[in-house]
Amino acid sequence: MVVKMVIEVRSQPFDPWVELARFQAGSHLVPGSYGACATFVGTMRDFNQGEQVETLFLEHYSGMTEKLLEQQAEKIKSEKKLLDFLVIHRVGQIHPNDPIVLVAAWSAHRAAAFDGCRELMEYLKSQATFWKKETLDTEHEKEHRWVDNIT
Amino acid sequence: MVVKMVIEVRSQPFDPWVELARFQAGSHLVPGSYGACATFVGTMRDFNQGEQVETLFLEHYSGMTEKLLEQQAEKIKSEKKLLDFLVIHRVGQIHPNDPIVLVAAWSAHRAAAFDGCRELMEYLKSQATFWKKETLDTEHEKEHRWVDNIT
Amino acid sequence: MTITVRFFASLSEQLGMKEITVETDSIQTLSDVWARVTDQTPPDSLLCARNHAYVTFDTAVQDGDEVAFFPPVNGG
Amino acid sequence: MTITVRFFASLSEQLGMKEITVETDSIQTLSDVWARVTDQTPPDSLLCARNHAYVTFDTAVQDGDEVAFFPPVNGG
Repeated sequence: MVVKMVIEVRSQPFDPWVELARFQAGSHLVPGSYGACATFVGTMRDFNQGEQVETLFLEHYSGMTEKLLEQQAEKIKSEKKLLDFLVIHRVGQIHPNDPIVLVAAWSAHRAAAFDGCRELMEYLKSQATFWKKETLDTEHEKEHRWVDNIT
Repeated sequence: MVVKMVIEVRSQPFDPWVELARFQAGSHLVPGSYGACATFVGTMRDFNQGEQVETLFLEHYSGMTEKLLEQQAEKIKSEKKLLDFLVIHRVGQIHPNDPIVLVAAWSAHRAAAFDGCRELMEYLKSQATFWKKETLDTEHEKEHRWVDNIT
Repeated sequence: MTITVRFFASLSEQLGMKEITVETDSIQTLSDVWARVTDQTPPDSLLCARNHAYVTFDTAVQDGDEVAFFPPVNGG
Repeated sequence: MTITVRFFASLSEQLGMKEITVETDSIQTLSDVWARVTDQTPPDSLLCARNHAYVTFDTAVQDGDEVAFFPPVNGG
């Protein structure tokens, strides 16, 4: 059986806890084999850089984004002897409190799971080809701005 | 409104993803306030130190365990400006693939969530008053052993 | 004074005791409590607590205290 | 040769282009591609890719390549 990590860019809302339950119940992970799962969920806040944010538009470079994340996940998985990775990232129009990203790493032991999850998340933030445009909730009219820093 | 972290020792099986969904849907976290949630789930493996493990008995010092975890969670929460913590730990008879521990930390930003979750988990492993006794699946008879190292 | 003494995990099995109440005025520290309840030399790795907080063996005890002795922990 | 050139996010808005196809034999590197499609000086923070992999501006292009220019990323 060839087990493949799941790296997915999705334009519809998702519930990270439902996705994790579904993934663990699937054929990916052998019951009893993993002792550790570290996850990170990034959620849209309604404030950024001191301003009230109404919506967020997330653009990505389809094809390149997935390829980069798959390559990096494979690299980290082999370096740290991880058992599996699940990555889901939203694109398109996003509202406050929507989950934006889920990264989960499974391993026999906890250090590898913690390290693997965080490393992939830092890579995603700094390298994966996503861009954010915020619509601000100003008094008079809608203001749009591309986010120009890594938060 | 006084928001209180949840630190719980439980003798019945739990599903970490269901607990996380329930906690987030409750009154603890203000929607839009948190950008980051880092979690760790420790699950019972069916092997340890080279041996097949059939069941695990988890003993704890009721009262002291909860007090230590609450104090440490409060300390980390205030140091790292976390928004909330959820900790659930199983005790009693445990079977392979059962979740043993869930630690989740919410924050506005990801570094605090990652650091807070890991720090509390390391404290739990090294200081919280839990002890594990394994029943090994040997050929002839059941063998019992207290685990004498931190895995 | 009255001290409640508790033992956990492998230590509890080795000593054959889970909980014992000591009534005496001749003890001052947790070391005295240990010596009062067992003849055994304390294991090198022994840990102890007073009223649900980690303490050292030379910590003083008071009437009504709950004292505990246990091996290194390993939850999670 | 034929090169597909793509632009993303704020850069795409500034240049008013999302995708453009360049047909010429007079270009060798990604810098040449940039100069061919716009008069603007490349922003200091400009990033580029060739066939879905990050590359430097002096990387050579070949017939059929997909080349992309974009600002710093910030997903998650």
